[in-house]
Amino acid sequence: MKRLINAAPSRVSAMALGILPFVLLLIIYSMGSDARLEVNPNDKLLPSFAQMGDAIQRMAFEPSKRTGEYLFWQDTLSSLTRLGMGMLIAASLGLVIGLSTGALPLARAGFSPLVTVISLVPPLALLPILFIVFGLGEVSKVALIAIGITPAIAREIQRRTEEIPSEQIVKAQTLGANTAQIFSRVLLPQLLPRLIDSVRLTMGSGWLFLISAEAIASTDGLGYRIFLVRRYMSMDVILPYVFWITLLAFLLDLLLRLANKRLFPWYQ
Amino acid sequence: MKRLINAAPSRVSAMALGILPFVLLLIIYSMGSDARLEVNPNDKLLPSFAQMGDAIQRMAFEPSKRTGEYLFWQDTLSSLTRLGMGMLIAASLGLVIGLSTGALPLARAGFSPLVTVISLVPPLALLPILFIVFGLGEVSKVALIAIGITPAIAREIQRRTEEIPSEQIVKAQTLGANTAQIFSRVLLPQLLPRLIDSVRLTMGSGWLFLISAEAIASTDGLGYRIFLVRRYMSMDVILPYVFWITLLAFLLDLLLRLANKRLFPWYQ
Amino acid sequence: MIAIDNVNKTYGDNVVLERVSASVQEGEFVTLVGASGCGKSTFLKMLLGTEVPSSGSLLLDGEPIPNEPDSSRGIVFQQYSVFPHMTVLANVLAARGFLQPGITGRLWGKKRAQALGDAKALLLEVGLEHALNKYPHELSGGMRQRLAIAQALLDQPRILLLDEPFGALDPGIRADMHKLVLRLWKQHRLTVFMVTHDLQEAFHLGTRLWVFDKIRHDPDAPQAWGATITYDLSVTEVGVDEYQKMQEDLGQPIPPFSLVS
Amino acid sequence: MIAIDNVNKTYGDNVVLERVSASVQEGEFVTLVGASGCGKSTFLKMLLGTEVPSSGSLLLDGEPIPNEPDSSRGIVFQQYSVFPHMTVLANVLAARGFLQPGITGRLWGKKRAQALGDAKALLLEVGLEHALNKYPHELSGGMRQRLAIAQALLDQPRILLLDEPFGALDPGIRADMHKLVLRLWKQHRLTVFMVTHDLQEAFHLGTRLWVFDKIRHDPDAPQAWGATITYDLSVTEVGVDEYQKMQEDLGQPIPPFSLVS
Amino acid sequence: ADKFKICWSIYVGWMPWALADNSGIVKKWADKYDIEIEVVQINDYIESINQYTAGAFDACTMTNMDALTIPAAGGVDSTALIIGDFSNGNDGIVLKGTDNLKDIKGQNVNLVELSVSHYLLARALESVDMTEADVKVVNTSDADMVAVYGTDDVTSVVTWNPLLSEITAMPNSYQVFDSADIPGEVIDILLINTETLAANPALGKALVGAWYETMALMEGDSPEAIAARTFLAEASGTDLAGYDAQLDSTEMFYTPQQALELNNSKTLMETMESVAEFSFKHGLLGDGAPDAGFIGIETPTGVFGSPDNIKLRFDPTYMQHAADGKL
Ligand SMILES: Nc1ncnc2c1ncn2[C@@H]1O[C@H](COP(=O)(O)OP(=O)(O)OP(=O)(O)O)[C@@H](O)[C@H]1O
Ligand SMILES: Nc1ncnc2c1ncn2[C@@H]1O[C@H](COP(=O)(O)OP(=O)(O)OP(=O)(O)O)[C@@H](O)[C@H]1O
Ligand SMILES: [Mg+2]
Ligand SMILES: [Mg+2]
Repeated sequence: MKRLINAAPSRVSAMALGILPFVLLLIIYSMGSDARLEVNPNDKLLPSFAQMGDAIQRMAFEPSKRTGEYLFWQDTLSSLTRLGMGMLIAASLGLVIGLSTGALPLARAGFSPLVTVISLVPPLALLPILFIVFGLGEVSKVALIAIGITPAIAREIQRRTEEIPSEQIVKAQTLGANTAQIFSRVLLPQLLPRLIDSVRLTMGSGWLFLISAEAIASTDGLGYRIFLVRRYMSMDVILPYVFWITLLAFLLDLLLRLANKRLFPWYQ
Repeated sequence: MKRLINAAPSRVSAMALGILPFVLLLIIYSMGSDARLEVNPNDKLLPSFAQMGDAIQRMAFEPSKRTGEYLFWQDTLSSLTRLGMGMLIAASLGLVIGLSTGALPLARAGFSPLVTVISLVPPLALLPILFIVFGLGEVSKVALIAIGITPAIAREIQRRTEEIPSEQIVKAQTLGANTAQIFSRVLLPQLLPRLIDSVRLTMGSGWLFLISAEAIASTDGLGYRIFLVRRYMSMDVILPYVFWITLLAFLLDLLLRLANKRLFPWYQ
Repeated sequence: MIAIDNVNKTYGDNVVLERVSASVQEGEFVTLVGASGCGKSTFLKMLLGTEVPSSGSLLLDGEPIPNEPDSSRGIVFQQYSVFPHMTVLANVLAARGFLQPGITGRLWGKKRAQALGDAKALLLEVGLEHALNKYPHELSGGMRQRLAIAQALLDQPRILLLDEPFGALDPGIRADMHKLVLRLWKQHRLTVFMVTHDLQEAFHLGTRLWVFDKIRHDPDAPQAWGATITYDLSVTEVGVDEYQKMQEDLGQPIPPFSLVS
Repeated sequence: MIAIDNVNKTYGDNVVLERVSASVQEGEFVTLVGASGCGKSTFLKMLLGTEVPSSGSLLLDGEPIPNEPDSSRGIVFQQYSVFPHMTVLANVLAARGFLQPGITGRLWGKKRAQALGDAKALLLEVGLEHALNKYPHELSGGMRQRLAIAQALLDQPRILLLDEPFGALDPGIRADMHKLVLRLWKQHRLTVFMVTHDLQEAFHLGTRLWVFDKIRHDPDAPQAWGATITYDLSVTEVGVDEYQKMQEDLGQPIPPFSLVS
Repeated sequence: ADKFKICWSIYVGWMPWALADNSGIVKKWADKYDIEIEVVQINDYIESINQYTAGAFDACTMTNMDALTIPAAGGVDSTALIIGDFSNGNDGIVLKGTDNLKDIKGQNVNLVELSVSHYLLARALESVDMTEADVKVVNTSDADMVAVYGTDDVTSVVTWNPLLSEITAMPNSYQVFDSADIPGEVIDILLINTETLAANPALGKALVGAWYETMALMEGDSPEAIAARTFLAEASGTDLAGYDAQLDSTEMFYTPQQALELNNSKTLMETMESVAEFSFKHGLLGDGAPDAGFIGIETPTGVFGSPDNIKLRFDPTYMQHAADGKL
């Protein structure tokens, strides 16, 4: 027998091991669901898979009587648009701020403390002000995401910029580069893949802010729907929506990871 | 003139530059506040500093008429207790999971995919289930923090465990160490400072979950108070509370940073 | 003591080692040289037990070499061979503690006193007696490698494996390390396998020198053939001419005497 | 060309360099040796302009050396001297682009064609003509340093500063690099300052050898006194005896001839 | 044309704004008076009031109590343009395992603190000679009330529909007190900024006109009315039966006459007095408020509180126009 630390499963058994917990979860869920529905057939907490299937069927494949839209897809589109815009703004701002504070001693002195403090403010607590300033339209939802995420990205990019060996900056200068050229040719291209990584890392918080914003002021979106039907505790809608959000988050992450690999072959 | 990238401010001017944006923010705020109060002296959106001072005075230094408690301190104590417990649980669980999946190929095969998926689930959307399972008391608030943070810490610790050079593991084995000893003497002590770092990084999300949980069902806490007085838009209470949360977050971060330096002199 | 019989090692399509055969007696000091990526470290890993031969046999005292590292075979890598979170003394003490059964491998009472004595004696031997309470990051590269060696030797392994242990050190420091290794080798009656890129070092230290190289080469498929031991020399037998030829083969600089004398 | 007059450099209480004076003619190849941490890199940084002397003067053609790096002085560090996100060719082309004014320093049209020709010629010279489209991480350490040198030379700097450029390379690869550097030095009529830990290398390459060391030493306050140039030798004048003495001073190994011949 | 913005949130009595907006009725009336009106749905009720108070909207739907404690207390002089309905069983107190309100003594009561639920609880306790000191109030978000009720440690809740009907449908649950026991005290209104209204009577006319046309459209059993209510049901996340059930416990004023009756009655004044007293006791009128009458409330039957500081007005003018058919 090998020591536990040296015992590696074969590829096939690793796959099986990886799937096992999911299967167990499913089994536990259906047992719990059956048990509760046994006692009270109208129980809403743990709907059966059939009930969830019905709900999806209704939301995704039948047009809404009210608006004629397919709510599920409409929600998905709205949420993804908001999330995408918010993350895009956060990434752009974070890049500009982080790059400046990371590379320019003057910018660091001026803004680094501010960014640190802002990153500690819980943005949810400021929601009312945010809504007043940005109104209640799409802007405020995008703004919440952007405001929540930008400081984290800016700090990460600052750290990453500082990690770029100063040798490279010196070398560029010995080749005659001015500050703008060092930014555009040496720093920026090297930070792009790191920016994507940091977008990946902060995406989870992005979803949180999106759902919170949609819960308060919205007329569609995945978070809106979850909060709307939460009043009736329609877990048969909530659970598939949560599952769908998880899947979307996974796919987005995968996409960014692949993009990084494809676009920046020299990275890692 | 030096290139911008080489221009470094002196220590004093760096300090001045760092304070400048804060001063500007204060000035902008008081101008905005004055302007609104000019128009409507009862305006609640941007209270004057005097109003905020009164509110703090009332909340922190006068016993509440209803309960006789000093609400501000009571809120702070409750919130910090919940946050502390939640982070402690998250850190312990995250450490155990991350250490196992990072060091044991068998554990990695079995749990790494599960942890990845769970880390993508937005916990806020699952709150109803959480309440049913954990009840409405302190447990569910602590649980929300723990559930929200654990996957992030576990993944970080897994990464950090994998980063420990395999040479060390091999070396320990050539010295006769068994798996338990490698865990307790080689891996665990090296991961503790990294655990503290990752607690620091996830503390922001911890605050978010705390505020959300307190907003939903509570009788005290910083998040409770903010969402309660939001009902009548008492920004004169909300803003000092937000400021206080920011300060607490800063102090906690500082504390953990110092602890890391003091306890683990070999780290970095 | 060690019998290597027709060992092959492949990673997928990549044939790394091919038909390696040799036998090594107790107390020999074998130095391994060869081009980068030719499989020297892989060979050492097979001796260590972290890799197994794809075919062929590798026997220690007639038994197959255990397929896990254990305390009979010590190792020093080029880097990361010491525990960064332990002081110098703790690093060496840990080596004794790990021999205990149990979960923590901590030593108590008499055993601890005994281990403390042994550890300090060994650290004196490698010249670290003044740095007992320092952490590895406070040590120079050379001191770190001394510590790694002391740690590896505390439990008296029979075999010591060194994978470019001085590769990251300044030439000035190497000379001292060479003296140390030779002294310890004799004193502890070790069988040593040492990989190095420096032919001078290989000659200076080893009693026996192995050169790893590919005999067959397919320019279209460089991974199709593996390396094997192409020279197996008893160092004392080598003459100046042969040395210089090997040096040129490996592309190493001619010492500067031709320039200055 | 370069006049160094009574230069001192201190960091806070730490006196690194003290009363360094020398003058260097156009076309000299100066090699700098000395113990670790004695201030060789600091000296190079002053020539480069990223550090300024605490007192004393450092003149280039009678003018104070500019206090920022510029294209008159090229540099190659031990590591990180090339841009990891550019291919080999792009790395060298960037050197030309950076001479343009503007924000991106990209080359277009005729200028680009011209630069492309120059870059390829230079890469042929350093033996990288087959790796034009590879990224640095796909190159071996030696190839990476060749690239760094080519990049530094494209803009024809007058002075080339080398800070242990071959410190991380295998001895086998160094010999080739030495040939390359000597060839380029002659061809491009450079003034070279090169820091190395390897005395052999210093002798082999330099026309002039500087040894940095402390003359005064206070055991209670090792930082109180700085290093200066203790030997300033024209290399061709050095005899075998003197060489061996210096070698022992620096603690470097005796070549193995004494063993094998 | 002048542009105006009004906001509403999801609640049975305010849902008609969804219909009014969607069916083009609002646009029709706005065009008639040559103005533009944007109707915005806000998911979170409190946020909608805060937005109105901060000046982002010209009018907003809310209850009489919140109208007093948020905009009026915030210094925004506001007018109740439309009285849409009063809660007639739409808000209720539910206990587990007992149908006797008195058993609430000593329990934890989950409700949205400082909301009409809180007020309802206070009134209920009064009716059995208890005070708030006899129970412990736990602030609980409305969206989670149903989930929370499912846990064992929750034994009593105060909430409104549709949450209320979800909760009473659960086994062993008893509705021991509801707003039908205090008829006409929980009133749903469309609140409008007094200054804006004074400067733009056209806005008032257009809104009132649109509202009563919508009312007419959704009342009754005609296919059009059924379709209209089905639309509203879906917009509020339920079905026709669910929405009709909510309407059953709401005293909708389908005609301006019904609304005027309440608006012009003496009871309104008494109700507002009791609301003001409750609000003052809970510190909702602001720290500067020395007594419950600090903020003046003007009703057709008189003024409660300080006449120098009137911030909340119940003005029947526009509903009267509608009743008179003068729009
Ligand atoms: N775990 C592995 N999986 C696949 N290929 C491997 C693995 N380990 C080593 N190799 C391959 O085996 C070959 C030999 O590697 P090895 O590290 O033994 O060379 P080496 O002689 O030690 O080189 P160096 O002098 O650079 O240390 C290389 O081509 C390497 O890519
Ligand atoms: N920016 C700095 N601030 C403070 N001290 C410094 C700084 N740079 C270098 N030093 C100190 O100056 C001394 C000389 O450093 P330097 O890097 O020049 O030595 P070196 O001769 O190049 O050493 P090595 O051979 O290890 O490269 C060291 O003691 C170092 O700690
Ligand atoms: Mg190797
Ligand atoms: Mg140096």
